[in-house]
Amino acid sequence: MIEQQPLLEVEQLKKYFPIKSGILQRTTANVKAVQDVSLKVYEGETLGIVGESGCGKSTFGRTILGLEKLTEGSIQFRGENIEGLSSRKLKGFKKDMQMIFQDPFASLNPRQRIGNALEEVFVIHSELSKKDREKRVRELLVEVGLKEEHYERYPHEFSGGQRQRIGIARAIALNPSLIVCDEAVSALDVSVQAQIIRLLINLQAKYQLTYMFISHDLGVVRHMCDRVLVMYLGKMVELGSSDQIFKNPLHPYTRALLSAIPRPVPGRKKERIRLEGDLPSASNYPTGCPFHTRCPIAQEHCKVEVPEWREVEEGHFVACHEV
Amino acid sequence: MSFDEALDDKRIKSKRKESYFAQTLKRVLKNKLAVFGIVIITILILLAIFAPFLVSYGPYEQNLTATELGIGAQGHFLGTDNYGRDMWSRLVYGARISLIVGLSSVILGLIGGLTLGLLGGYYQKIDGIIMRIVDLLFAFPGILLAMLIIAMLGTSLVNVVIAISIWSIPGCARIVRGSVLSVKKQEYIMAMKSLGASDARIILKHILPNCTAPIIVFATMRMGTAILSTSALSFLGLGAQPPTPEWGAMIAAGQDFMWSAPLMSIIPGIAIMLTIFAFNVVGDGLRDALDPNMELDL
Amino acid sequence: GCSDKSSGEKGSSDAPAELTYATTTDAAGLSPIDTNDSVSSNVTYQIYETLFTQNPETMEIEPLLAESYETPDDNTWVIKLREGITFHDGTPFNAKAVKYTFEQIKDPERAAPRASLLAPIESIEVKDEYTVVLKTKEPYGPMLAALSHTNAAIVSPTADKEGDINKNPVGTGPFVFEEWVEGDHITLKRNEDYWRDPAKLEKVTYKVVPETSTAISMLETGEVQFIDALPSDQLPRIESIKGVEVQKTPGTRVSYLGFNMEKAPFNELKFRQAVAYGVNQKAYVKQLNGLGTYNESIIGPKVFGYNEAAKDEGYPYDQEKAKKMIEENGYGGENITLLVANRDNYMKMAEIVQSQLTEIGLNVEIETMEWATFLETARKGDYQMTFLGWANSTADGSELLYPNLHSDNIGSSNFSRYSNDAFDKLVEASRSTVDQDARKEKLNEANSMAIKDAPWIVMEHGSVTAAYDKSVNGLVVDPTGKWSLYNVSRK
Amino acid sequence: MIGLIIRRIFQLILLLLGISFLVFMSMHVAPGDPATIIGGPTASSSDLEAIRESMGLDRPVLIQYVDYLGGILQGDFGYSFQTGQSVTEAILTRFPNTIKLSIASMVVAIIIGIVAGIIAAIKQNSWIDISSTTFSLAGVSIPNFWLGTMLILVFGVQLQWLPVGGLNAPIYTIEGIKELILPAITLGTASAALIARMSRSSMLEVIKSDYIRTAKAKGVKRKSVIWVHALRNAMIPVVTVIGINFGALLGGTIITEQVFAINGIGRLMIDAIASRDFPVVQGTVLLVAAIFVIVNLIVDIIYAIIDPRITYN
Amino acid sequence: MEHLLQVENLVTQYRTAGGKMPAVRDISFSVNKGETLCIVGESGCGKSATSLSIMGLLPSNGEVTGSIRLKDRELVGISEEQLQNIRGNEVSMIFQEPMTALNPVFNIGFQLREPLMIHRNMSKKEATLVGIDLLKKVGIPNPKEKLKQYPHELSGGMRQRVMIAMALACEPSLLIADEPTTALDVTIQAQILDLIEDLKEQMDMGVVFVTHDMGVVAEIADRVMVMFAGEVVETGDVSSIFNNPKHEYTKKLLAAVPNVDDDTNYWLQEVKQHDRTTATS
Ligand SMILES: Nc1ncnc2c1ncn2[C@@H]1O[C@H](COP(=O)(O)OP(=O)(O)OP(=O)(O)O)[C@@H](O)[C@H]1O
Ligand SMILES: Nc1ncnc2c1ncn2[C@@H]1O[C@H](COP(=O)(O)OP(=O)(O)OP(=O)(O)O)[C@@H](O)[C@H]1O
Ligand SMILES: [Mg+2]
Ligand SMILES: [Mg+2]
Repeated sequence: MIEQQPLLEVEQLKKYFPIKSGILQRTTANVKAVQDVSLKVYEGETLGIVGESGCGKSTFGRTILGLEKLTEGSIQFRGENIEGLSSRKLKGFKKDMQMIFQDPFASLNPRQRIGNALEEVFVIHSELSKKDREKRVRELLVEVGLKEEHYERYPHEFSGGQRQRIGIARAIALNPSLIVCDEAVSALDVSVQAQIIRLLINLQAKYQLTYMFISHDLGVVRHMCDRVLVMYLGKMVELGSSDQIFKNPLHPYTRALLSAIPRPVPGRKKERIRLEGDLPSASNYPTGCPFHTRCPIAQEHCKVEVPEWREVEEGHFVACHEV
Repeated sequence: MSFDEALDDKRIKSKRKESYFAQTLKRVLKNKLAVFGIVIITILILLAIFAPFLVSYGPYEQNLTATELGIGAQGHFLGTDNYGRDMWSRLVYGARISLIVGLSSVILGLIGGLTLGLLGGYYQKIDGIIMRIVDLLFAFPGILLAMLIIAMLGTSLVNVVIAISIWSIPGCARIVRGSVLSVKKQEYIMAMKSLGASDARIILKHILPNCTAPIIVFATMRMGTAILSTSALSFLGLGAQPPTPEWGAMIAAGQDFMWSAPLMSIIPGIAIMLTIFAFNVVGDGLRDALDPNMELDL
Repeated sequence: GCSDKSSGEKGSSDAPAELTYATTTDAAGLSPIDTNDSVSSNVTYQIYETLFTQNPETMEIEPLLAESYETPDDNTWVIKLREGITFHDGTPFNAKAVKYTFEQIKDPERAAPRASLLAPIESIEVKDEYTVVLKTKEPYGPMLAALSHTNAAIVSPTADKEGDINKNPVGTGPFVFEEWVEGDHITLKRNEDYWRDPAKLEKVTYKVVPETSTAISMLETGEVQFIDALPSDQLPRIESIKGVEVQKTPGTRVSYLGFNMEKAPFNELKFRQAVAYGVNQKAYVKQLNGLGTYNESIIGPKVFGYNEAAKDEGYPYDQEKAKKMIEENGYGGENITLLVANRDNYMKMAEIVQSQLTEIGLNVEIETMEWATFLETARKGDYQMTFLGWANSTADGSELLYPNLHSDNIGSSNFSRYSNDAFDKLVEASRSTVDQDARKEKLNEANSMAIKDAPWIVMEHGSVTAAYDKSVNGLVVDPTGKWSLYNVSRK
Repeated sequence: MIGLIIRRIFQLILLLLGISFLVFMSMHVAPGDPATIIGGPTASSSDLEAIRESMGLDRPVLIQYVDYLGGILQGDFGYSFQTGQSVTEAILTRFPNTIKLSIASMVVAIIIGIVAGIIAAIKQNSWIDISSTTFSLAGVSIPNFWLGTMLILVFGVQLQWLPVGGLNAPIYTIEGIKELILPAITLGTASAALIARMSRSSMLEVIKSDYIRTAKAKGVKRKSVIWVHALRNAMIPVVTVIGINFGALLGGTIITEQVFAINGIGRLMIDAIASRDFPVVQGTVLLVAAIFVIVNLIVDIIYAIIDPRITYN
Repeated sequence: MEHLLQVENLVTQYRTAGGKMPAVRDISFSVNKGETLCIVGESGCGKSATSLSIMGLLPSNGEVTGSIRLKDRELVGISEEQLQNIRGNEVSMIFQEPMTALNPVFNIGFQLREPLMIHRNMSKKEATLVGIDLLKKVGIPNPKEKLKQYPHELSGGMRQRVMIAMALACEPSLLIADEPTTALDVTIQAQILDLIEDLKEQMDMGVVFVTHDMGVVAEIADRVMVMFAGEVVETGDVSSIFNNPKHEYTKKLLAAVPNVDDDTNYWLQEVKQHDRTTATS
C-alpha cells in the first residue's frame, strides 16, 4: 500500500523559541516547542499527528515547511537538505510542499478577493498570463467543490467549510507532493467535516499526495491516516500504524487520550483514565520523562531518566520506561 | 445541493462584478457624514480651480483706504485685511496653496513614515536601528530642522512641504510599525510565506492594505497640523512668502489684529477647520469602506 | 535718616510705590560695558549714570556725574566731576573710577561691544581726585554725545574687579539692583543714599512678557503698569483701554528701503530714482496709526544735524514719473527680490512696497528671513534691496551717517555698500570738528548728498511710544526711546 | 523591569550622543552666526573675528564638538554666548516651569480626551459623539497662539477670573493652580483632541470584545462595565499615543510659554536658536530629548501596569 | 409541570446592510430543572444566537421577538437593570471562546469575586473565600495562588474552568454553555464535562449545552434539539435522536460521525476504498 520511499526525512529536529531578557536582550530561557523529533514520511501516505493542545504540532508542521527556522537537526526533502538551499531552489521546494492552516479564516487576507488570492499563487510560481491564471483558478474552485462565481468574493463572505476548501485549493494549486493539514477540520461540524475529508481523499488518490494530518479529532485520524504520531510537550511519545495505535496503545498518554474520546453512543458508561496533576509548560520543561507529572503509572526513575525511543513491534515505536 | 450551499445561498444574495474602486466608492457613499465631507472637499477644489472667476478683486490687490473691513462690507462680503485686500479672494486663492501644501506634505510624510515603519516592523533585524532613527527625528527640534533645510535648499514653498513632511515621518513610522507588528503575526502572512511569496510582495500586497485604518486616521488628522505648520514656519521666514494668500500664513498675520480685526484670523481658521473636518470624515468613511468585514455592522 | 524719609513718604500717601514694566525680551546683561542692546540699557540706565546726559525733552546735553568740562584745545577734554558721590557698594565715585571704566571699554581683551564709542580717545588721565583729562588724536566732535551714551556709564571698579557686574550691577544711579531671575524678571529697589533726592518709586520690576498682546492684557488687568515700544497694529486696542495713558512722540529712529549699490540694476541712479518715485511712503505711514512720520531726510528731525530743508530733497511719490522712468530705461518686468527680516514693521513695509512697485511695472518677490539669517545674508551683500532701521541712541547725525553709509563700514554696518568719497569726507569732517555749528553744516551737506544719491529711501521716522497706567506720573520717554524712572511716581 | 530601565538608559545615552552631534553640526551649517548677533549690525569684521575667537568658534567644528563632549563628561554644559550664564543654571531655573506646564496640560489632555472619547464611543453616532468629534477636529485646527490669546482675553481680561500670565506662585497654592489653568488648556487641547479620537476608536473596538460580553453576563452594571472592564483595555493603545504626543507637547510649550509669559525651556530654546546661542541650544535639545525618552520609558512601564500580558523580562 | 425555561416563538434577527437577517426563525423549546438540553446543528444555524437571546446579550444590531420565560418571568422586553439582576445570578453563560472571554487585564480573583459581590452583596473577603472554594470545585489546584494570576498565565483548560466557576458562582438555576470545549483536547474536555455533570446534579440546575460533537451529546444530554438554518428540525430525548433520527439532516449528521472504535462499516472507509480503486484503474 505504501511505497517505501521516504519523501521527507526529519532528523533530531529541535525548535526552541527564545525568551529574551536582560540589558542586551540575551536569551535566558527557551520554550522547547519541538524536541528531538526524527521521522520519515513516505510518498503517498497519510501521517496523523495528535497530542495535547500546545504540544508543538503546528510548530513541527511549520518548521518542516521552513516557515520557522529550525534550532537544530536536519530536514531532507527528496534526499536534499532544505537548510542552505539557494533562494531559487527554495522557491521550487515551496512549490512542492504546502500547508493548510489551522484557521482557514485567519490564513486568508481579509482584504483580498478569493480569486486574486488564488491567482497570486500562479503569479509567484508561474509565468501564466492573466487570462490563463483566471481560467486555472476558476477550474480549481470547481475542483474543490466551489462555484466559479465565488471568484469575486471576500473571505468573510464564505462559510467555514467553504473557506477551508479555499485553503485546500490554494494548497493543491501547484500540484505539491506534500501537504501539511493543520487541524484542517477541527472547527467544523461533522457534516462539513465529512465533505472536506472526502475531498482530501479524492485528491490523494488522484495526485498521489502525501499528507501530514494534524488533528485532535481521533475519530477522523483513525480512519484517515495510515500511521499516527502521538506527541506530548514537544516530544514524540508514540508512533505506529493507525491500527497499532488505536488497537494497541502503549504509552499511558495515548491510552488516556483514547479513553477520553466521547463516543456518540448515548448511555454508554465511560471508563476514562483521569489525568491528575499539573500541566507542565513548554517553557518550564520537566526533567526525565515529560509526562511523569501527570502519568498514572509513573515511577521514581521517570522523574530523572529520559525514556528511550524504542521499537516495540514492527513500525510501532514508544518512549516510556514502563511498557 | 449540500447543506453548506443551501445556507450559502441564503447568506449571500448580492453578486459583485464592479471593480474594487467602484465598490469602495459605493460603500463610502453610503456614509452620510463622508458624503458631506466629499461635498466640502469638492467645493474647496472647485473654489481653488475657479478662483479667478469667483472674485471681483485680486488676492494681492491692496486698498490702503479700506482696511480691516468687517463681514458684509460693500464689495467685500468677507471683509478686508489690514492692507485692504479682499478676504474672500485671499481665502479662495489660498485654497490652492493650502490644499496643495497640506496634501503633498502629508503624502510625502506618509511615504517616508511608511517606508521606515514597514521596514522596521517587518524586519526585526533593522527594527532597532530604524526606531532609533525615528526617536532621533522625534527629539530633534523641528525648528532647527527647518533652518537646516533653508540653509541647504533656500526658502520656497517646496521646502516648506519638505520640512513639514519630515515632521510627519516619525509619528507615522511609529504608528505603521505598531500595526505591522500585529498584522505580521496574522496567519495569512505565514500562509503567503509558505507559498513562496517574496518579502516585497508580502509587505506591499498583504501587510500594507491591512494597516490602512490607523494610517488613514493619522493622515487625515495630520492634514490640519500640516497646514497650520506653515504658520509656525513663517516664524523662520520659511513659510509661504508674503503676500501669498496661504491660510496658515494668513492666521499668523491676523495674530496682531485679533483685537481690531478678528476676522483676519478667524476666517482662515474656519477654512482650515472645515478642511480638516472634511478630510477626517471622508477618512473615517474610507476606513470603514476598505474594511470588508464592516458590512455586517453597518 | 534716609529710612525715616521713605517711611514718612509712604505714610503720607496710600499710593503704591512700585512699578512693573513689561519687556518683550530679557536683558542680555546688566553691565553697561558688556552689553549694547536697548533692553539691557533700559535697566542699566536706572542703576548707572553717565558723565553727561541728554535732556529728554530738549535733547541738549547736560552734565550729570560731571560738573563741568573744558576743551583747552580740540584734542583735549578736561572734565570736572561731581564730588561726594558713592557707588551702591560704597566705593567712592572719582576720576579713578572714570578712568577704570573707560579703559575697560577700550580694552580689546574685554571686547566691549560699544568700544567704538570711545575709540577716538587716546588717553585717559586722572588729573586729580575729581578731574579727568581725555585726549584724542584728532578732534572728536560727538564726544559729549558719546559720553552721554548709556554704554559709557561709569561702573564701580571694585565691583567689576571683584565680581561680575553683568550679573550684579553696581552704579551710582537712583536704583539699586535687587534680583534677576533670568528670563523672568529683574527687580530694582530705591537707592536710599542717592546723591540727589531719592527716587519716588520704592521698587521697580522688569517683567519679561514676550507677547505684546499679553503685555497689553496685563496692562489692562493691572498686572503691569508700563509698556513701551508699542506696535502700531496694537495701538487701537491700547488706546481703547480705560485708565491707560498713551505717549507718542517723534523719535530718532529712521527706517528705510536700502539698495545694494553693488548689484545691478541698483547700481544705477536712474533705477533707484524710479523706485523712489514709485514708493508711496505716505500711504505706508498712514497704516501706522499715528506712529511715525514721513520725511525724506535721512537725518531725522530729532537728530543732531537735521535741517528742515532736507525734508523735500528726495524723490517724492509720483507713480507716473516712476512708470515713465522704468519704461524709458528698459527696466520693465525686472525680477527683483526684496529681502525682509520678519521683525519690527519690515513685513508691513514689504507688503505695501511690493504692491506699489508691482504697479509701476517691476516684478518684486519677497524673501523673508529670520533675524540671524538675515543679518548674515545682508552683511555679505547677498541681496538686492531690503528694509532696515537705525535707532540713533546718541541722537547725533554722525552716529547715523558714519556707521551706515561711510565706505569704511562696507562689509559690516554699511549694508547698502554705499561708497562716495565726497560723502565720506563730509562725514569724517563732522566727526572731527568740535564746533557744533560747523558740524551741523557738514552733516547737513552729507545728508543732502545721500538723499540725492538714494542708497536709501526713507520710509518713516519712527515715534517713541509708551503706554502706562494713569496712576503713573512723570514718565518721559526721550526721542531715542530711553526713559528714566528717577522722577516717576504713582498716585 | 529594572532590566528595561537600564537598557533604556543605555539607549538614551546613545541617542543623546547622536542628537548632540546632529544639533552641533546643524547649528554650524545653518545660516546665521552667533558673532553677528552678539556684535550687532555695527560690528566690524575684525570685531566679529575677535568674538568668534573668544567663543572658540574659530576652531574646526569637530574639535569644538569633542571639546564640548569632554566638558559634558565633567558636568560642564558650557556657557551661554549671550548672557554668559552657565547652561546648567539657565536650564535649572526654567525647568520647573516647563515641567509644571507640560504635566498640567497632559493631565488636562488626558482627562478631557479620555472622557470625551469614551462618552463618544458609548453613545456612538449620537449628538454627543458628533460634538466630541467636532471638538476634536477643532482642537487640532486651532493654533496654540490663537487659543491662548483668546483665553487670555476672555478669562484674564474680560472676566478677570484667572491671571493673564506668568508662573510665579508655588504649585500647591490656589494662586499657583489658577496660573496654570489657561496655559494648560492651551497646550493640552490639541493632545486632548488626538486622545479623544484614539480613545473613541479603541473603546469601540473593546466594547465589542468577548470579555465585555462576559462581564455583562455576570450581571455587572453598565457603568462599571465601561469604566472598569473596558476602560483599562481601551487605554493600551491610547497610552502609546500619549507617549508619542508628549514629544509634540514639548514642542508646543514654546508658543504657550511665549503667550503666557512663562519662563520655560521652550522659550529658552527658541530664543537661543534665534540668537544662535549654541551652548544653550545644545543643552535644551539634550534635555528635551532626554525627557522624551524618559516619558516613553514611563509609558512602557504604565503599559506593563495596565496590561499584565506585557513583561519586560 | 413547571418548566424552568420556556422559549416560545423566538425570532432573532440581525440588522445588516442587506436588510434584516433572521438568525433564529420562530423556535420554541423548554428546559426543566436538572435537565440538560443539547443544541446541535450546522455552524451558523443560530445556536449562539439562541443562547445570546436568552441572556439578552445580542450585539447592538440584534433584535428579539417572541417570548422567553424564566420561572414564569418574561425576559423579552424587560429593562437592562432587571436583566443585570438576573444575569450571573439566575442564568449564567459559558462562552464559546475560552481564550478571549476573560478580561486580560484583571486577575482571576477580581473577575471571580465580581458576581458574588454584585448579587450576593459579599465583602471582598467573603467573596475571596467563596472564590477559592469555587476554584477547588472546578478542579484547579492551588486556588489561592491562582486568584492572583492573570488569564494569560493560565492554560486554555484552566481558563475554561475559571469561566465555569464564574458562571456557577451564584448557583444559577440555568446554565448556558456555548461550545465550551471546542478549543480543547479530549483529555481536558472530558474533565470539564464531568464537572458540569457533577454540578448539575448537586444544584439541580438546568443546562443548555451547545456543541457539534455528537460524542459529547451522547455523553451528557438528556434531550437534544437539532437546528438547521435557524429552525428547529427535530427535538427528542437523547436515545431516540441517536437511535431513531427522523429528520433528513439529523440522519446525515449522525452518519458523518466517525467511529473511533470500529473501522468497518463507516463511510470514510468506503470512500477510501472506492477512490483507490477508481484511481488505480
Ligand atoms: N512564536 C512563538 N514564540 C514563542 N512560543 C511559541 C511560538 N509559537 C508557538 N509557541 C509555543 O510553542 C508551543 C507549541 O505551540 P504549537 O502552536 O506548535 O502547539 P500545537 O500543538 O499546534 O497546539 P494546538 O493544538 O493548540 O494548535 C506552545 O507552548 C506555544 O506557546
Ligand atoms: N452580529 C451579527 N450580525 C449579523 N449577522 C450575524 C451576527 N452574528 C451572527 N450572525 C449570523 O447569524 C447566523 C447565526 O449565527 P450563530 O452565531 O448563532 O451561529 P452558530 O449556530 O452559533 O454557529 P457556530 O457553530 O459556528 O458557532 C449566522 O448566519 C451568522 O452569519
Ligand atoms: Mg496548532
Ligand atoms: Mg456559535
